[in-house]
Amino acid sequence: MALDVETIRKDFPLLARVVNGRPIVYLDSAATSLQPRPVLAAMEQYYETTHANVHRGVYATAEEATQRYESARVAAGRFVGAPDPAREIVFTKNATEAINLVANSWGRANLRRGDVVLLTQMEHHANLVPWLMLSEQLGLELRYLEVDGQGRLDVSALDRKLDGARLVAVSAMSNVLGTINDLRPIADAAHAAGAVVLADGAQAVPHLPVDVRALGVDFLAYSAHKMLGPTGIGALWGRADLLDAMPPFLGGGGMILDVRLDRFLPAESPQRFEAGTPPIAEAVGLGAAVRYLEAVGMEAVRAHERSLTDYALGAIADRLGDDCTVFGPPAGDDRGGVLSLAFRDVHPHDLAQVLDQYGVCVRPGHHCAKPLMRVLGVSATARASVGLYNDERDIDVLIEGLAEAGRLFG
Amino acid sequence: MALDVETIRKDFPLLARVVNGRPIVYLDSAATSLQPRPVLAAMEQYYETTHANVHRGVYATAEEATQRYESARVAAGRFVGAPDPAREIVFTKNATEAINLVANSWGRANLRRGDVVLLTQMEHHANLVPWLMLSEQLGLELRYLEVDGQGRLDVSALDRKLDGARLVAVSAMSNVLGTINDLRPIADAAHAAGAVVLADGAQAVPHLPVDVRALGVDFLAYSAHKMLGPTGIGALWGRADLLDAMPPFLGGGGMILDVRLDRFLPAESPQRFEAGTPPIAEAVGLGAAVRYLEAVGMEAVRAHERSLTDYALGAIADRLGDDCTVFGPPAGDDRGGVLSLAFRDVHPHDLAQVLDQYGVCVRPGHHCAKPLMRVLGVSATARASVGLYNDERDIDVLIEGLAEAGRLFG
Amino acid sequence: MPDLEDLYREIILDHYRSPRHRGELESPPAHRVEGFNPLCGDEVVVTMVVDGGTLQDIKFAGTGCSISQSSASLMSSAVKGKSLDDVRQLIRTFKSMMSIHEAALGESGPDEALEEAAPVDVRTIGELAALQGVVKFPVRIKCATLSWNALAQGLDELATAAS
Amino acid sequence: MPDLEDLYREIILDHYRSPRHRGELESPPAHRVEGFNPLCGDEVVVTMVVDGGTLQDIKFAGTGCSISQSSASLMSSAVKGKSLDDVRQLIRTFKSMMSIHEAALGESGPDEALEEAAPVDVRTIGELAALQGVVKFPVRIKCATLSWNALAQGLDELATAAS
Ligand SMILES: Cc1ncc(COP(=O)(O)O)c(C=O)c1O
Ligand SMILES: Cc1ncc(COP(=O)(O)O)c(C=O)c1O
Repeated sequence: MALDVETIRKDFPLLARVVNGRPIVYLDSAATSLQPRPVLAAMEQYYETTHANVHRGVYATAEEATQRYESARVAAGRFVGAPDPAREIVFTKNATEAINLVANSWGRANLRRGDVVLLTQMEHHANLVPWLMLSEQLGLELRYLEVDGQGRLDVSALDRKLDGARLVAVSAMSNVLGTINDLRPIADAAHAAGAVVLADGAQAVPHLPVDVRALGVDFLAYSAHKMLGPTGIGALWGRADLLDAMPPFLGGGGMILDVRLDRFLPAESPQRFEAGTPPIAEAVGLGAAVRYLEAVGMEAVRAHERSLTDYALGAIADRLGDDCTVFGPPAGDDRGGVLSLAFRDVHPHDLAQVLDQYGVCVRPGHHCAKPLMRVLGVSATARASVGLYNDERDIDVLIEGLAEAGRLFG
Repeated sequence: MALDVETIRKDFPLLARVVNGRPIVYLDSAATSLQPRPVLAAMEQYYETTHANVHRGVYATAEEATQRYESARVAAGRFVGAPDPAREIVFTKNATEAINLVANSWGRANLRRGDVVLLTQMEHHANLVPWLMLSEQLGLELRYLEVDGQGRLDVSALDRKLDGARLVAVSAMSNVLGTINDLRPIADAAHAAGAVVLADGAQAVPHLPVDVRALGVDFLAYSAHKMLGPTGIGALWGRADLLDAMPPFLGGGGMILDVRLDRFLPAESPQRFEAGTPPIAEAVGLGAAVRYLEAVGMEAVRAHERSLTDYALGAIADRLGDDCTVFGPPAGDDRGGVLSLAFRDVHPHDLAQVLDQYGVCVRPGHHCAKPLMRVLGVSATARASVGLYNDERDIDVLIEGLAEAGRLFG
Repeated sequence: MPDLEDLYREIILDHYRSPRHRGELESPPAHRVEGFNPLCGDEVVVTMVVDGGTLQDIKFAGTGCSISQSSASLMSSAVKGKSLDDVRQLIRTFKSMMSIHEAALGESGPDEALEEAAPVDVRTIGELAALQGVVKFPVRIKCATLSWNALAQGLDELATAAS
Repeated sequence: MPDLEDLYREIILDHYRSPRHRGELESPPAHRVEGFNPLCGDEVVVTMVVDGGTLQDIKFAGTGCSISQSSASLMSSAVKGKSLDDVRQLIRTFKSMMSIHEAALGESGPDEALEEAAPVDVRTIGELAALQGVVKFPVRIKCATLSWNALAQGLDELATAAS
């Protein structure tokens, strides 16, 4: 079931934009995706007909708003194969907050001085800094799986590194290398060693079929804005028994059973972790994004993006030869559509600036993965990343712009 | 400069809604406000033409998105009289997170076992639970200013209670009683006693002219969704020198200068406190809400809501007499448009259910202020609260519905 | 939109105005359970005496709306003196009548949800059938189930203590 | 939309391809400052020797784009051998040229911002004028100011240490 990219492109209003006299070529989906009309329409319709605060009103719109919010929770869980979505999905402001929630709530309750947390060299800062902060407070030992010369995780030392580990936190797909990590064996080994596993799904959930049971992980964090949804909302999926045993994270309205001047009683999960007015319209938008992706089919999304990645890797090698290096694994099953480029010694900032003249949106920088940059021996890359709305013409314009940058800085 | 409520009502699409065969009568603005078309249009236009992740792109839309996000920060600060908005406004997911940020970051860095935090009996759970949680961890002494028989803060014991206080956290306006607290003398006394002052502005900022310099506070928390803006975003204003000295709260992308596998260097404030992809479209919406409110004028908003409150207090007394009690101060300068009602011994849930038949949206419950409910000697109230789009007819329908509830449960 | 009369049936208003089994049994010997509805602040206290496999006595106290109060009153009347097996069966039946909507809060609206529900034989539950209309008002379901959850929790606690 | 030629003037490309004063002075005796551009990962190391109220020597190292590298090179050329007063004056002038846009990031667009700016007399800044075009590319301003901020920080640290 192939995906009809021409039809899909019509759903994304931003693709009609003209930049520097050229139609926009959006190749920055790893940073944030575009939003299709049905997602924008769902939110607008929510604000125009239904908006009310959730969970506490008996009037009609309050009840409808609650229902739409809770049904988005179910959709967000179903999308990642959660066994019991209504209980296991916590809405957060983004994937970053979801990971911080685990670090602060599960981490403080379960980790002690000297405990090992196993991370990897390819993690995004979102899955590094919370553990560095927690370690400062608790005195943990952070260990790292290394990245090999092809941009894959080196799991040869896994068992040794798991010795003493209480938690393994690893990305399901790298936002720099495009590497799709094989989490199942890591999770199985971690569980055998008595560790709990958190997957950073910020890149995987938008681009691959993801099933938490198949991955065998205990927590999964992801963001709506990378999967055709709005900004301002992310989700944490957690195994119900783990969530039920975790202390609250943020305090406030909606997360309590009772409050007195000297103590309080927290509510059940997931309410326990949702303090204050939640991102209601954003949940509605996320629900619509899930429905959009489900209608296209995540298998079809992956197949389309994979063939586009294959095309790009081939065309870059053919047309730019040794001038251009693409970091990460070669085309294949474990290669997602993120292309981190080096072009001769032209700095990524300058590459991106030249590409902007062609309407091409790529991102220069460390991509919130400074430790990985050091492993790759660069300070930054220029990253082009694809979404279901990209096609081969987009790749062609990218290559045209790179060649021009070569001439300018030659 | 009076406010033209007929014209304003046309800007709010949700007011066209019909509920149970009746035009909606929205009296729940203290829970969340409705959104005018210009706010929805600004967000939609952002998604359709400009959406990109902020701060890290050089291409045209990334630059525009960053500019729109940062200009919303300036607008959010200007609206509350921040001396240096670009440095002093931290975007959060809601007012609740803003208060949790102060508790976790400023609190952990500055509070020690036995330190006193002074709160009040009328605080929302958002300004209680974070301090209860922090106290569990640090061993603080929480003290409370009491609420007098008219629903005002009893400040007679202020100086005594300030003895040993390092922080005073107090609501600028009660979400239950409508009391507008006179924060200046409290802040002055707190400063004289060496304490820092946090104002919970969730109710005040949407309904009154608020100026942090005039209030004399050090932190101010508020939410966009109560001031005509979207869900999913709130703001913390903080004195620049305090923010600059505070450690990070959540860890992740965007809040660092450098990350290594064993340490990290946080960025400057406000970036230091904004981990992960921020609520970009929501910031754009908040900026549009500020512009809408500035165009109407907060003096005019307050004048309109005050006259509506006066009308409601008078009409309820006239038409329902002793059957109906309204908690909080009498009509006056320190009375905001929040009417917490008791009607004979009909339970607020039942009142709200009957009112729903009239299309009237009021909220029954403890309004996230359980300690205050105990002070008032009730388990719940039915709360009607006004916004700039309400008029006297709305109040008339409310009273009609209350009378009917009286007949049903008589 | 469902009608108010579906919610406020005469039996309900009657139990609300004249609640049966209101009060607190002395505890101990009675077993005491508190329940909260965090959404609205309602609190219920259920005290119960179990002896020889039978729920000998039960009372409820606390504050709440007409639905939570009448449900507690109807519950107490229905379970007092019954065998624990019968009580548990009644709890299950009642909760399934009430969970119709909760379970289906997923993607479908209330009406769809109602159709899908496993039918509850109302002849087995007597006056409790009056609470059926509550499912059309989803936020009120928590009011109706508050005291039932407290009762179920109490029976669980007693069973654990005995084992 | 401004043109790429505004950004990549010949002087800039020249200083990028053949940077002046690149390297690190031995430290100590030289004073050493690191600067980061957190947004893109660029890092600069500025080493400087101050003696008798004069910036006797300066070198820069690190990685960066054409703008940050050429700005560092242009800066080093412009300040080396100057009195500290002159250096500080130049830093102020350069930063005000660059902050034109940053300051106005508020509600107005870049063009408006340019009009409002206090004019910088480009005759006083020599080759540095080549960097003027950067203000039309707001995200690149941080590239241009990276080494200047490090220099300013270094002078402040030396002043504090001396006092
Ligand atoms: C006085 C007060 N403080 C804090 C809050 C919390 O605001 P939010 O739920 O948007 O975080 C509210 C509103 O619920 C409030 O009324
Ligand atoms: C792998 C990975 N993890 C985490 C994040 C953080 O996501 P967010 O910024 O939405 O919190 C990102 C995206 O920036 C990412 O690519």
